This record gives sequence, C-alpha cells and structure tokens, in this order.
Amino acid sequence: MAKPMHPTPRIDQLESGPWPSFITGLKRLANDDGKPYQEMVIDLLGQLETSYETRKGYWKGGTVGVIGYGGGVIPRFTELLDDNKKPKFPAAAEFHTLRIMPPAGMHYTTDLLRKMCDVWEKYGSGLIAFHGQSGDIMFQGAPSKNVQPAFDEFNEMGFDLGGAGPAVRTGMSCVGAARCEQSCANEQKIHRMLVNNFLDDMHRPALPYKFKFKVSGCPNDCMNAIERADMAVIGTWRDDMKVDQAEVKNYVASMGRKKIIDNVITRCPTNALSLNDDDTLTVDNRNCVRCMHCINVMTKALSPGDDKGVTVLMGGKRTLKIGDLMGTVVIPFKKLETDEDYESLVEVAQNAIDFFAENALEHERTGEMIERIGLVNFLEGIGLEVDPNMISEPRQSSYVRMDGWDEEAAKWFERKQQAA
Amino acid sequence: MAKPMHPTPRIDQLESGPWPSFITGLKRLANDDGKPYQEMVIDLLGQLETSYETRKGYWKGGTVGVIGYGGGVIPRFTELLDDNKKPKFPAAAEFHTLRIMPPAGMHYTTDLLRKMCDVWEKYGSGLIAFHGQSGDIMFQGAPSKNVQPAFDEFNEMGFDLGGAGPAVRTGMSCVGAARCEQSCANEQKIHRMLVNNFLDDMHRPALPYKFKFKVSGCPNDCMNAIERADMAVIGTWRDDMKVDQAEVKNYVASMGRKKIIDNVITRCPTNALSLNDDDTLTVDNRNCVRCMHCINVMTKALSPGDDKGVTVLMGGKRTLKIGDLMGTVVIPFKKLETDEDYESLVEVAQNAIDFFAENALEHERTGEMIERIGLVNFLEGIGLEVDPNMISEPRQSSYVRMDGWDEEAAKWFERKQQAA
Amino acid sequence: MSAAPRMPIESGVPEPFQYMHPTMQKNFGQWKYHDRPRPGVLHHVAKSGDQIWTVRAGTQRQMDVYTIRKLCDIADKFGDGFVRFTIRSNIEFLLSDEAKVAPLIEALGKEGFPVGGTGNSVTMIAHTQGWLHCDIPGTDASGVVKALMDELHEEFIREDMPNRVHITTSCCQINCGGQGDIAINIQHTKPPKINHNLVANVCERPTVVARCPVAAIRPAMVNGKPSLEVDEKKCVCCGACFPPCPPMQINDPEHSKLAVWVGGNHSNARSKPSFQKLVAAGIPNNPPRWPEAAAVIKKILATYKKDAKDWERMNDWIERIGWARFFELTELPFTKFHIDNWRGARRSLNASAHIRF
Amino acid sequence: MSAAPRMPIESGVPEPFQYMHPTMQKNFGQWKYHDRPRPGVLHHVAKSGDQIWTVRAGTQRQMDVYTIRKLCDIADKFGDGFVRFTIRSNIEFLLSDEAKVAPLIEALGKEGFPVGGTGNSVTMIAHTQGWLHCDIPGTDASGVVKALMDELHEEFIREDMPNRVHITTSCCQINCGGQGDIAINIQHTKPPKINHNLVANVCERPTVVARCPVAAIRPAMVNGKPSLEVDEKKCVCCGACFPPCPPMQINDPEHSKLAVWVGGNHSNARSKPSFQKLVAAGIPNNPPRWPEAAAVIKKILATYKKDAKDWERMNDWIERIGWARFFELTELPFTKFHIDNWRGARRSLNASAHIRF
Ligand code: SRM
Ligand code: SRM
Ligand code: SRM
Ligand code: SRM
Ligand code: SF4
Ligand code: SF4
Ligand code: SF4
Ligand code: SF4
Ligand code: SF4
Ligand code: SF4
Ligand code: SF4
Ligand code: SF4
Repeated sequence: MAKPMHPTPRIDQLESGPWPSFITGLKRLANDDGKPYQEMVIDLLGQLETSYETRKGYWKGGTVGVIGYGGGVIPRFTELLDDNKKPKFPAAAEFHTLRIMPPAGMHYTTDLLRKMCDVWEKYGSGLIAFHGQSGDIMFQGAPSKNVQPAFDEFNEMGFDLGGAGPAVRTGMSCVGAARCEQSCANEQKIHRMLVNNFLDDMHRPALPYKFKFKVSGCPNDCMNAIERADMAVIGTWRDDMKVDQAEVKNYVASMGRKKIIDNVITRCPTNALSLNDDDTLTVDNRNCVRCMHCINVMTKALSPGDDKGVTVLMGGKRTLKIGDLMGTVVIPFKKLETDEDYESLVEVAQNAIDFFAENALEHERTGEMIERIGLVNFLEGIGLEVDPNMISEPRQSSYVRMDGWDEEAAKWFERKQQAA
Repeated sequence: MAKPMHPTPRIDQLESGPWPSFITGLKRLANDDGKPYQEMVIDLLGQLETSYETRKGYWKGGTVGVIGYGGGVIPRFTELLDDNKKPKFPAAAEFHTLRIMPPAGMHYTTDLLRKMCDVWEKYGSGLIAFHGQSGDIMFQGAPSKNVQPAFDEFNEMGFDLGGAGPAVRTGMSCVGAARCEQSCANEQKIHRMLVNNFLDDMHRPALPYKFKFKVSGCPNDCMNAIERADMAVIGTWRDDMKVDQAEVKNYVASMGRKKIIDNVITRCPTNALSLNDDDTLTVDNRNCVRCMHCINVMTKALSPGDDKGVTVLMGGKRTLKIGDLMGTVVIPFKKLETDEDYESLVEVAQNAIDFFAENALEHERTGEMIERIGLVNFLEGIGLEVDPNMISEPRQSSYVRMDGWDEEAAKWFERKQQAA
Repeated sequence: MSAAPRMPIESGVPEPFQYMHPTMQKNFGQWKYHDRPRPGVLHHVAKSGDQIWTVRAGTQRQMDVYTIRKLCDIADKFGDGFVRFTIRSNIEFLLSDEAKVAPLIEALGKEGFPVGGTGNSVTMIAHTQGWLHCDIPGTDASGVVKALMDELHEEFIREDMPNRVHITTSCCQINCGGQGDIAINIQHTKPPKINHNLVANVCERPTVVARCPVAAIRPAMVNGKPSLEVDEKKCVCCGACFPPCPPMQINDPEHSKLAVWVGGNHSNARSKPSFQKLVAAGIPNNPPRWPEAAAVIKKILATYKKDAKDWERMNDWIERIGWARFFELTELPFTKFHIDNWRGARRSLNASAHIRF
Repeated sequence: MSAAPRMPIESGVPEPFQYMHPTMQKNFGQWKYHDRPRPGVLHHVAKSGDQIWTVRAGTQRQMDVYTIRKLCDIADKFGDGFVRFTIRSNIEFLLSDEAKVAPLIEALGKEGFPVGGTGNSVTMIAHTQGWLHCDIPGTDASGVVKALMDELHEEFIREDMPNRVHITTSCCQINCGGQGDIAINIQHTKPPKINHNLVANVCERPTVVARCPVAAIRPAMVNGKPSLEVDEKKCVCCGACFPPCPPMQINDPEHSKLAVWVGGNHSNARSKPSFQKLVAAGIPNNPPRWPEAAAVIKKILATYKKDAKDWERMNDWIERIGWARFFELTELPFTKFHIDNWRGARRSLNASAHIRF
C-alpha cells in the first residue's frame, strides 16, 4: 500500500478546464500502485504544491551525468528541507532530466513512442516532454542511480544525449521537405550534418558558451532560427518564383480584385507585385526579397523557384546579457546540391565554432562577440568576404578612418572579375 | 589707376559653363575702378587662387562685432603672409561677414534688394549670399572699421543681426501659407514669435551651444526642420483629409488604374488607401500618418483637413559629436489659433531653452543632451507628459527597473479621465 | 575485477525516414500545395498526386506515459501509426486516407485532446520548466500554460484570427520560451536579496560580477566575510546574477511580477523579423490560474481579432495602426517605462511627423 | 566728449507682408492647388480663383551687387517687382499675369540665368563657405557647386527625374551643408598633424580633449611644452579638434578626400525622414573642377533616373531595389568601410532572410 497523497488544493485547480492537464497526468502516475515511480511522483506533487503556495522554486543543480559524456543531463536536487534538514519530499529529492535528441523533424512511429515510455516507466518518473524549446525529448525525473541505465537503453535504441552547458546544443529543423510545399532545402540532412559533425563539442562542453543550430526550409522560418540560433540556415531560391497565371485568375475571381490588392499587392514589402488589368500578376523578381507572403496567400498559384539554396545567418540569441540579438546574414546564398556543397557548409560552421572557441569571452554568445568585435572582424576571422546583402544599409556616420579605401575597392573589383 | 589683377589661371576655369559664375561676379567687382571694394576683391581673388593652388584655407577667426551685441558677425583675418610676416593680400586681410535676418519666408521687393546692394557697395566687398544654410543674408567681406556703420544702416532699414556662436540662431520658415496649398500653419508668425522672443539669447551668446528653430507648414518639411533644428515646428491636421471623389475619378481616368495603384495606393506607408472598384478612393483616416504622399500626387483631389495645428520635435542636428540626430516628437499635436495658443508655444520653447541652459554640457546640443539624460528626464524637465506618439515602438529590453509601475499607470488613467 | 563501463555510442541526431509516414518519404521534397479542410486539419497534395492529411491536436507537453500511450492507441486504431510533434508540442497524426480524418478527430475529442492549432488560430503556447524542474524560476510554466489554454481553447479549435497567433511564456527573465506575437514573462522589480553568509562558499565572485549587464555588482567584505554588493541605483533587477550565485535571491513571491510583450515575429513574411515590445507590467504572479495575466492576454487578442486585417500578424497590425491606437483600443496604460532607455534606444523614438489622429 | 554710441534696435525677424506680392498677401493661407505648366514655373490657384505664377531661376548664391541688380531689373521690367529666394538659393519671380511668364523666361535666358529647379528636377545644390570664407575648410564650396551645376545644368532645366533631387555639399566633416538625396562631403583620412609649439598658447586643452568624439586626445608634454597627443589607433580623423585648436591641422592637400553619401531625406512623404548612407569615398579633392566627384554623381543620377519608379526619392528607390543592386548598377565598389561600426551599428545589419537575387 503506497504512501498517502499529499493534499494539493492549489494544483488540483489545474485539473478542470478543456485543455489536457499535466496535473491529472501526474496524479495518474501517483496513483499507480506498485510502480517504481509512484512515490517519486507523489512527493513531486507535494513539492509542486508547496511552490504554488509559497511562489518559490525548490530545485538546485549539481553534477550528474553518464560515463563518457560531460553534459546532456540536467541534475535537480530538492532544496525543500524539514526542520532536521532532511528533504521534506524525500522520494522526489533527486529529479534529473535526460535531454535526448529526437529524429530530425520529430517524426515518430507509435512503436518508437511506446518503447520510450517503457524505458521511462522503468527508470524515471513516467513524465516525458515532447519537446523542449531546443528540440530535445525531455525525460523528466530520474533518481541519480537510474540516469546511466536509462541512457544506456535509449542509446541502444539509437538515441543520443543532446546538449547542455557551454557546448554545441541540440538543433532543430522544420518538417519541411517531408510535408511542405514551401521547402527549399533538405532540412533534416542539413540539421543532421551540422549537429552530428560537432558531437564532441556537444558531449564534452568546452566552449565559452552555448552554440545552437536551427534549420528552416524557407523564410517563413518555422524554427525561429534567425532569432534563436547562433547559426541559422534558411532555405531560399535565386531564380524567378513560379507563377500559375490561371490559378492567379481563379484567386482574383474568387476573392475579388480589391481583396487581392489589399491582401497581396499592397503587402509586398518591396512593391514587387503588380496586378495587371487583365487579372494576371506581374512579379518583379529582381526586387522580390523572398519574404514568402504572396506565396503563402496564393499557395496554389505561386511557389518558390527551382534554383534553390540556403541563406546563413549567425549570432541570434535571447536577452542575456546585452539584449536580444537577431542573427546577421553571413552567407546570402549557398547552393546545397553536391556532397562538397554540404561539406563546405559544415566547414563554415567549423570555422565559426573555432573562432568562437578562441575569441569569445566566458559566457559570451556568438552574437555578443560579433557585437563586441564588429561584423567585419568576425567575417575576416571565419574567412568570409563582406557583401552588401549582409547589411540593411551602409554606414550613416562619417566617424571612421578610411585610408586604405583604394585597397579595399580593388579587392571588390577583383572579386567581381573572378565571379564574371 | 587700380592695382593690377593677380594671375588666377585656376579659378578662371570657373567662368566657363552654363551656370552663373561667382568668379565672374567677383571679377566684375575687381574691375570696378574707383569703387571702395575694388582692391579688396582683387586681393580676395588672389588669396582664393592660392587656396585652389595649395588646397588650403587661409582664414582665421577673431573678435569683431557691433556695439551692444555679442554675436552675428563672423570675423575673418588672412593667415596668408609673405616672408616678412605681412599679409600677402593686404587689401583682403580683413574679410568679415554680417549675418542679417531676412523677412520670414525670404520675400523681397526689388526696392529692398537695391537698398541692400547700395549699403554693401559702400561698406563691404559687394558680395552678398542669398542665403546661408541657416537662413541669414550673408553680407560677405567687410574690413573691421566698416562693420558697425554697415550694421547701423541695415538696422535703420529694419533689419537685425542673426545668430552666431553658442546662442539662439537664425530661424527659417517655408513659403507656406503665402503660396502653398499644403500649408497647415501660419509659418511666418510661428517663426517670428519664436525667434523674436529670444533675441537676447541670440544677440548675447551665453548658452552651452547653439539652438535653432525651423518651421515647415506641413510634413513635406521643406525647411529640413526635423533634421536640422533643435526645435522643429511642423504643420499638420487632426481631422479627415479632404477628398474630391470627382477629381479622384479624373486622375484614375487620366493615369489608369494600374498607375494609380502603383504610384499612390501601394506607396501609402500604412496601407490607409484603398481604390474601390468604382474608381473612388477610401481613406482610412485613423491610420493615415499624414505623410503627404497621396496629397502630393493628387493635389487637386486630396488636401489636408480643416482641424489644423502643429507637431513639435526637438533635438535635431548634424554630426558633431555623437553622430547625426533627428528631432523627436515632444508635442504630437498643438492647436495654434488663439494668442494663448501661440504664447504657450513660446513657453514650450522657453522651458526647453532654460533646461538646455542649465543642464547641457559645454558644446552639447539639445539632441545630445536628450541622448545623455534620456527622453523621459528631458520631458519631465520641460514639463511635458509622455505620450505613445513620441516613440515608434515601446522598449524591447526587459532590462529596466519597473517598480513604481502602478503609480505611473495611475497617472495615465488620470490624464485620460481629465481628457474625457 | 568489474567489467569495463559501457561507453556511449555517439550516434547523434537519428535519421528520420525510418520513422516517417511512407507517403511523406515517397514525396519528400515534392509537395505542390496545401489547404485546410477544417481547423486542425492540413491537406497537402504532392506533385505525384499523392495526398496526406494531418490532424493536429493539443497536448500538455509534459505528458505522463499513459497519455502518450493513449495517443499511440488512437494513432494505431484510427490512423496509420505515424505521428510527429510540432515545435509547439502539438501532436500531428498523419493519414493517407481522407476517410480516416473524421473518426480520428472524434476519437481525439472523446479522449479530451483539442483538435486545432492550424492556420489562423491561437496555437499552443510555447513554454518552459518553471517550478516543476528549473532551479531559478520565478513562476511555473506548465501551470501558466494550462490556465491560459483553458481560456483560449475556443481560439485554438477555431481559425478566426487575422493570422496565426504564437504565444510564449518564460518563468524568468532569461526567456527560454523565446518570444512571439504575445509573450508573458517574469519581470523582477526588486534587486536581489543577498545571503552574505553563503556567497563566499557558493559563488565564483569574478564570474558573478562579470555576469551583470549593467555592472552593478562589486566584491565587498560584509561583516567580515568576502561577499558581493549590489548598487541598487544601477540594478535593473534582471536576475542574471542568480544562476551563477544562488545566494543572490532575485525571486520574490510578491515583487517578481509578470510582464506582457507583443509583436515578436520570426517569420520573414512581409516585414523582417521583429522583437517583442513591452505593453504591460506589474501583473501579479498569481497561481494556480493567473487570472490577471489571462485578462490582459484576452483583451489584447480580442482587440487584434476585431481590428486587424486579414494576414496581419500582431506586429503588422500594430505597425499599421500605431502604438497610440494600440494602447487606446486595449485600454492598457502607457507609462515612462514603455520608452526604451537600453542600448540603441534612440532608434525607438519617433523622428518624424508620422502621427495618427 | 563724444556722442553716446548708437545702440542696436533689436527688431529681430522682419514682418514679411510688407515685401510680399499682393496676390500672395490677399490669398494668404487660402491656396487650393498648383500645377507646373513647364519646368521652372509653378502655377498656384487660390480658393478665391486668384492665380500666381512663379518663375524659378538658378543663381550662384554668392552674388555680386551687379548680378543682384540685374535680377531686380528683370523683375521690374518683366515681372511685378516681387521676388523671393528659396532655401536652395534659387530666386523666384512672382507674377499675377500668365502673359508675363514667357517674356520673363526669355529675359532670364538672355542674361544667363537657368530657369528650372522645380518638380522632378535636380535643383540647386545646397552649399557652404569653403576657401572663400571659412576658417576650417578642406575644400571650396562655391567652386564645387559651380563645377557640378555646370555638369547637371540639363537636369536643372528639365523635370526628367523620378522625383525631386536634393544635393548638398560640405567643405568639412561638420556638414553645414546638411544632407540630401546626394551629399558630397570632405572626408579626412589622416589624423591631425600637431604643431606642438603653438598648442599651449592657442588652445584651451581641456576643451579640445572634450571635443573628440572617440576620446583619442590626451594632454601631454612634448619637448618640454604642454601640448596634446592623439592616439592614432583611435582617431577617426573627423576634424572636430581643429576648430577649437587650429594647431591640430586636419586639412591635408592630399589626404583630405571627398566622400559621397546618398539617401538623406527630410520629407515625411511615404517613409520617415532618413539619414544619408556612405556609398563612395577616397575621391580626390581636385580643384578647380573636381571631375572625379562629378563622374560619381552623374553615374548615380543616371542610374536612379533609369531605374527608379515615379515618385521614388533616392532613398525610396534604394529601399526597394536593395543596396546590393545599387552597388551593382552604379558599379561602385562595396567595402568593409560601408559596414557601420558607430553607435547602434547593429541596426544596420541584415537580420532577416530578405535578400534580392
Ligand atoms: C528546458 C528548456 C526550457 C523548456 O522547458 O523547454 C530550458 C531550460 C533552461 N535553460 Fe534555456 N532552456 C531551453 C531552451 C532555451 C531557448 C530556446 C531555444 O533554444 O530555441 C533559449 C533561447 C535561445 C537562446 O539560446 O538564446 C534559452 C535560453 C537560455 C539562457 C540564455 C542564453 C542567452 O545567451 O541569452 C540560459 C542562461 C544560461 O545559459 O546561462 C538558459 C538556461 C537554462 C537552464 C539551464 C537554467 C539554468 O541556467 O540553470 C534551464 C534548465 C531548466 C531545467 O531544469 O531543465 N536558457 N533556453 C529548454 C531546453 C530544452 C531542450 O533541450 O529542448
Ligand atoms: C555660413 C554657414 C554655411 C553657409 O555658407 O551657408 C555656416 C558656416 C559655419 N558653420 Fe555651420 N554654417 C551654416 C549653417 C549650418 C547648418 C545648417 C542649418 O542651420 O540648417 C548646420 C547643420 C545643422 C545643425 O545646426 O546641426 C551647421 C552646423 C555647424 C556645426 C556643427 C553643429 C553640430 O552640433 O553638429 C558647426 C561647428 C560648431 O558650431 O562648433 C558649425 C560651424 C560653422 C562655422 C562657424 C565654422 C567654425 O566653427 O568656425 C562656419 C563659419 C563659416 C564662415 O566663415 O562664415 N556649423 N551650420 C551657414 C550659416 C549661414 C547662416 O547664418 O545662414
Ligand atoms: C508544423 C510547423 C513546423 C514544425 O516542423 O513544427 C509549421 C508548419 C507550417 N507552417 Fe509554420 N509551422 C510551425 C511553426 C511556425 C513558427 C514557429 C513557432 O510557432 O514558434 C513560425 C514563426 C513564428 C513567428 O513568426 O513568430 C511559423 C511561421 C509560419 C508562417 C509565417 C506566418 C506569417 O505570416 O508571419 C507561415 C505562412 C503561412 O501562415 O501561410 C507558416 C506556414 C506553415 C505551413 C502552412 C507550411 C506548409 O505549407 O505546410 C505549415 C502548416 C501550418 C499550419 O498550422 O497551418 N508558418 N510557423 C510548426 C507548427 C507549430 C504549431 O504547432 O503551431
Ligand atoms: C520653395 C521651397 C520652399 C521654400 O520656402 O524655399 C519648396 C516649395 C515647394 N515644395 Fe518643397 N520646397 C523647397 C524645398 C524643399 C526641401 C528642402 C531642400 O530642398 O533642402 C524639401 C525636403 C528635402 C528632403 O526631403 O530631403 C522639400 C520637400 C518637398 C516635398 C517632398 C518630396 C518627397 O516626395 O519626398 C514636396 C512634395 C512634392 O514633391 O510634391 C514638396 C513640394 C513643394 C511644393 C510643390 C509645395 C507647393 O504645393 O507649393 C512647392 C513647389 C516645389 C517645386 O519646386 O515644385 N517639397 N522641399 C523650396 C524650394 C527649394 C528649391 O529651390 O529647390
Ligand atoms: S519553414 Fe518553410 S519549409 Fe519549413 S515548415 Fe515552415 S513553411 Fe515549410
Ligand atoms: S515573396 Fe514577398 S517580396 Fe516576393 S513578391 Fe511575394 S510578397 Fe513580394
Ligand atoms: S513645407 Fe509644406 S507647406 Fe511648407 S512649402 Fe513645403 S509643402 Fe508647402
Ligand atoms: S497622407 Fe500618406 S499616410 Fe496618409 S493616406 Fe496619404 S499616403 Fe497614406
Ligand atoms: S525561463 Fe528561466 S526559469 Fe524558466 S526554464 Fe528557462 S531558465 Fe528556467
Ligand atoms: S539583478 Fe541583474 S542588474 Fe541586478 S545585480 Fe543582478 S545581474 Fe546586475
Ligand atoms: S562645412 Fe565646415 S568648412 Fe564648410 S562652412 Fe561649414 S564649418 Fe566651414
Ligand atoms: S580628428 Fe577627430 S577623432 Fe581625431 S583626434 Fe581630432 S577630434 Fe579626435
């Protein structure tokens, strides 16, 4: 007969309402007589109720891991002690999380999901999060002794730990080519090549701070890559978008001219669209910035071109410590067809991470480093040439020393010639 | 018989070509036998030729002025000396400029212009610039002894010296109401009230640095006020713009739908325009930002509304020393009808100048001071309330201490209530 | 002697095709267009003519194994046994036969899984760990999201918004939740309370000093012990010093408030990606259901729904109507705190005569 | 004893109506619309039905009394005796009778005054003092403008541009000329050469130190004399130290170059007012006709004329076609110097996938 449930009047209120309740789920586990995790979850609910009462958190970190790796586990020990300094909820005193990387694009068979549940009910709390904000499956709540065996089983199933700490982190890629007509890239391949080439930097944290990859198949950026990745790879195209004029006319017929003008034509950021008097559409492809809007609205009539590739941005991240930073374009367009193409993309990542490792201050992200040393120095450091597509506008300030202009100008003309 | 002309092979080349030549003009004066300015201009040409040869300037400042004033004259003494340290071009060794304020809007009768010429051929070089970039008539080139008598004659004609040094400077206002259908304000009145209320601060330089007023009758800002004035006053309107639908149809008929869509509808910064299928125009006046574009294009069909007033911005200036600064909106809309309205505008200027005088560092402009202390402190200092129209967007950074939120929120609701 | 310990197989990110629906494998990179037969259902058509239906349902993200197995049962019985999860923790059931769509939806309904989150809906809120697991949270995450999604349920199962709405939450100012059309984040309002007895043992003092974005921390001796001191005039109460130095307690049951930010947009559609902007703060951190926060969110959403044009994301809408109008329509107060004073703040001032009346 | 000195009458800015054309006085604030019968002529119609024709002509700004009197003669003989000057030093003849327009234009032509500068023309260049009068110039002003206007004359008398073109020049980095669609400014490329013998006597050293935007100046003893030192690594060669301290000679016959900036726009039409952006530098300061600078300006104007849409100002056009295309079409080199590194530079980086191909 299990230990009694703690009274949880506050979190109980999270069981009502139409949305699925994680509390109901936890209680289901807490009532699972005889299961290894039962008492742990009972006590977890006890601690959580306490947090709801006091509005305080009660976890502290520590060091727990698996043999051979320096990261990937987030250790949690309770700080909620009774008067004799013993854990108030002993069964949940250790509640560690394993970050496991899912298949790129988060595809699952029910069979796979069931196997994962089986492992986690054996070693863990029975609580799993699909997925964390960085894209890991989070197996939440294992006692220290179970971390290694749980990992071993997942690892045998073909799964590996993700990132934590100052390391290359778990990456993400959108569903993309698997189910999306907008896809301009093989997202899963880019995702896997980038992350899997830096597993040592992931599993043995030794960088100044974290480094994240994210891959979106088109500028809709369903992975929030530009804002949330140190290196973002975004699919795009170089030739003209595809226009099916018959379908355009259908849209005009069904939506009406005014609505097409107000919803599509006037929304183009560069006025690259013009609705002709015969209800066909003229696209100024040289000035289209591949924002996707018109394609999104008229998905049957418009689609990306054939000459596909990717744009690479670097330096995105959230607030700490100089304020939010979006990534900056460092490669305007890169073809990804041959193996060499893909390898050279990995090389770009390698150069960026090497430069980051050598030049970033402790706890400084790539974007903060770029901010500190300037984009030009960063580009030189990773061996990329300046390009006007990297900026939204040239300098406004005359406060710069410009001797050396002629040499720099010469470089540009040389590059142009070689290109020609 | 006059002294010989100096050889001027370089500047002579500026006599050819279709554009009126200031060199030809100077030579005309230099050949003016017997005129008081003849030798001065001969030597001026000599020094100018030297500058063209060596690519160096040869003037230095000094202190020359008129009795009762501390500024308004720009003194120039030659630095170009011969081997015995004597001026190489002695007749032009003193070449001072009087900055005289023109009638607001720069209106002249030929009679007035002729009188000005007469004075300047008596005391000066005969060279006059209409106008300087701050809007003064620049009577250029007088020897020290002639500065006072020349000023006295202009002053008797009803003209006064403009600003120079750390002082309130000469202001500018557009032709506006005198000849422009876009005018939403009485530019000359605003201009004169502002400047003429601060003549003491203009004629006796004692501010930390210069302070400039500029007035444009509408957001086309023909006076570059937002960028080039410490206090910019821009005419605008609060009610709906006027639309003459018949004229709209004429435009559509003459220009064609596509052209109207591409030149007007799609150019509206807030998509506030919609061309109806019957060729009439719908204006979303609540979202029109009074940019003027559609009115500029269809001047016969569209015009500003009737409920006119002004927007006030502060802090514009050029590069020194933190980089160019545009003005910032400090009063989104101000009615200018009654005398009280105008006086309260002068009061705003007074508060700004007083605060500037007390709080700016030496050689710091209003915009730089705002940058240093923050807009909020500046607004408090001059007694204006914060308003969302003063910003293009709220803060992005969570790095701010926000206790005191409730008090500030209460203030806002109070103001709303009083307004209601 | 004991056996050598098992060394990990560094297999990295698994190859997805082994778990991918056959129709998606076959038509990989060959999709033509899609439409949405009803909220919660995507219908993608491939160039080959093949079709696939996606039924999207909401989950609590932090799921117990029973919930997961229940979803598997449904996928096996009514679907093809293939699912995927979205970046927002919605589950997607993949079907090659349209006939299966309706029964599957019915089954999900029976089991209490809301079907929706597609197109112009308010989709699942992106959230973080909170009191359940994190070591530095100012509030909970799963609980906040459950409470809000209960309120927004109707908007999840419908597609009545002008464009898709992406909401995020974060339980400290670090912001693991990212940003979105609306972000609900912890905002501390008081400097950290320092337990000077512990600093010396627990904290790498130079590291902590370096972590402060405004250089408000300096080493100091406090009653004989080496500790740290905070210049409370400078401190922006961000909490960055807390993770490396837990004795600098930033979380406060009363003074750690919630702030609401809007207009974060990551897509490149129309305008470039944009950051969130502050609209409301000082909101009580009020478990278990955070009613005050919910009220603000619902007011903003209702206003957006009513006033925005088709396809306008939150930021596009506000860009068009202006911030003055936003505060007017949402009846939220505008204060001096809304005027930025962080780096590059000048960019956020109105340097034009562009004003709406 | 001598008479008391005359004290100034502080009359300030004169009231303009006494010098204003009667038709303009009568219809002050009551204008209905305007059109342009031909380049250089504005035709304004008042609500009263009154009309006024404005004939605009170019001048050299720095005028000798003979030129001014000649203009007065023309105004008296062919006009109504009323004129005004524009902010760009063009003179405007005001006529209440259309019949007078043609003869007036003919007379101006005879005397060599170009008629134009209205509407979508390249109007007169705003300029400054230069070698003629200023104490700190790196080049001349009137001469540069004369040389350029000779080259641009055709564009002044026509209205063939997509929108009005406003050009400015400045003879030092202080920029009295302001900015415009195109700005041609001095750009120093070497730190000041200091005459250490003079510093002590001529310069307020603390003032000079304070004037430097990058804090590159420090007081120092140089061969026994108190003087100033410049950290040449830091110095951005702006010349701000020169006016308060002439011994810090910034002007250099060879190394003071010209730079060209574009896209400065002050009107609120369409986009908000915008600052100029660097496009070309290292251009020789080459009197008396500055051919290299003229070539760059003409290339930019020709490209703009060819590629821009109606009503696009220089900045609108570039905003639409993008900077990469601008450099491609104008064949100007793009260098690391174009990438901003001054305060708030991050704002100028491309933080999006918005790219034109
Ligand atoms: C678990 C997760 C939230 C979630 O529930 O989904 C999370 C949880 C934590 N994050 Fe995070 N972050 C998580 C995704 C993110 C993201 C989102 C993303 O990756 O797209 C961000 C913003 C993007 C970015 O990287 O900037 C993020 C930005 C941070 C930061 C601030 C980084 C910065 O430079 O601004 C910290 C602080 C730090 O690392 O020192 C942080 C730190 C943490 C720590 C380790 C708190 C700490 O320092 O002890 C949290 C551990 C909580 C726990 O007990 O598990 N977490 N963190 C996410 C990782 C799960 C996964 O692996 O999938
Ligand atoms: C004459 C004039 C240029 C012209 O030929 O038109 C001029 C000439 C000088 N300006 Fe200017 N500025 C002139 C309009 C401007 C403008 C344009 C405007 O007012 O719209 C500006 C930019 C707007 C602004 O105020 O920022 C301007 C920004 C400066 C500055 C930089 C101010 C700043 O804060 O950035 C200085 C330097 C200083 O004052 O220390 C300056 C300083 C000077 C000095 C006094 C140089 C000096 O420090 O010794 C020049 C005297 C030249 C001379 O020998 O006459 N001048 N100056 C203009 C005044 C004539 C008139 O009164 O109408
Ligand atoms: C499944 C998912 C990708 C994934 O691998 O997980 C996805 C899938 C699609 N997205 Fe997305 N987006 C997904 C997250 C995102 C995100 C990231 C996020 O939600 O945090 C973004 C960027 C968010 C932002 O901008 O802040 C995103 C911005 C878009 C946009 C741009 C919308 C806009 O106008 O700004 C489109 C285009 C559209 O709406 O037609 C889009 C369109 C689509 C389409 C229609 C693409 C297609 O043709 O299949 C997909 C179906 C969407 C639907 O729900 O109708 N998706 N999409 C993600 C579903 C999340 C969810 O469960 O709700
Ligand atoms: C006379 C003058 C005002 C004055 O009191 O001196 C003036 C007069 C007019 N301006 Fe202006 N503007 C004058 C300088 C300016 C300036 C300042 C400058 O040139 O440095 C600007 C702002 C410059 C900038 O934005 O950088 C200016 C921006 C405009 C605009 C906005 C153009 C745009 O689309 O951005 C208009 C609207 C238009 O073009 O229809 C305008 C329109 C006009 C109209 C059509 C207004 C009207 O209905 O009468 C006037 C006749 C213009 C013409 O030439 O066709 N005016 N106008 C100035 C003539 C200067 C010259 O000789 O060339
Ligand atoms: S990012 Fe583009 S390709 Fe990827 S899922 Fe979204 S819309 Fe499709
Ligand atoms: S994709 Fe965007 S930029 Fe390109 S044409 Fe369509 S709306 Fe315009
Ligand atoms: S600023 Fe406006 S009112 Fe004044 S002249 Fe220009 S267009 Fe007319
Ligand atoms: S004035 Fe400008 S903002 Fe207003 S409707 Fe016309 S174009 Fe749009
Ligand atoms: S947001 Fe803060 S509290 Fe929440 S999980 Fe991330 S680090 Fe922890
Ligand atoms: S809370 Fe933030 S600002 Fe305050 S001391 Fe800590 S790190 Fe510095
Ligand atoms: S720009 Fe410089 S050199 Fe030219 S007039 Fe102004 S201060 Fe003198
Ligand atoms: S030139 Fe400019 S940057 Fe260089 S020392 Fe002088 S003031 Fe400083």
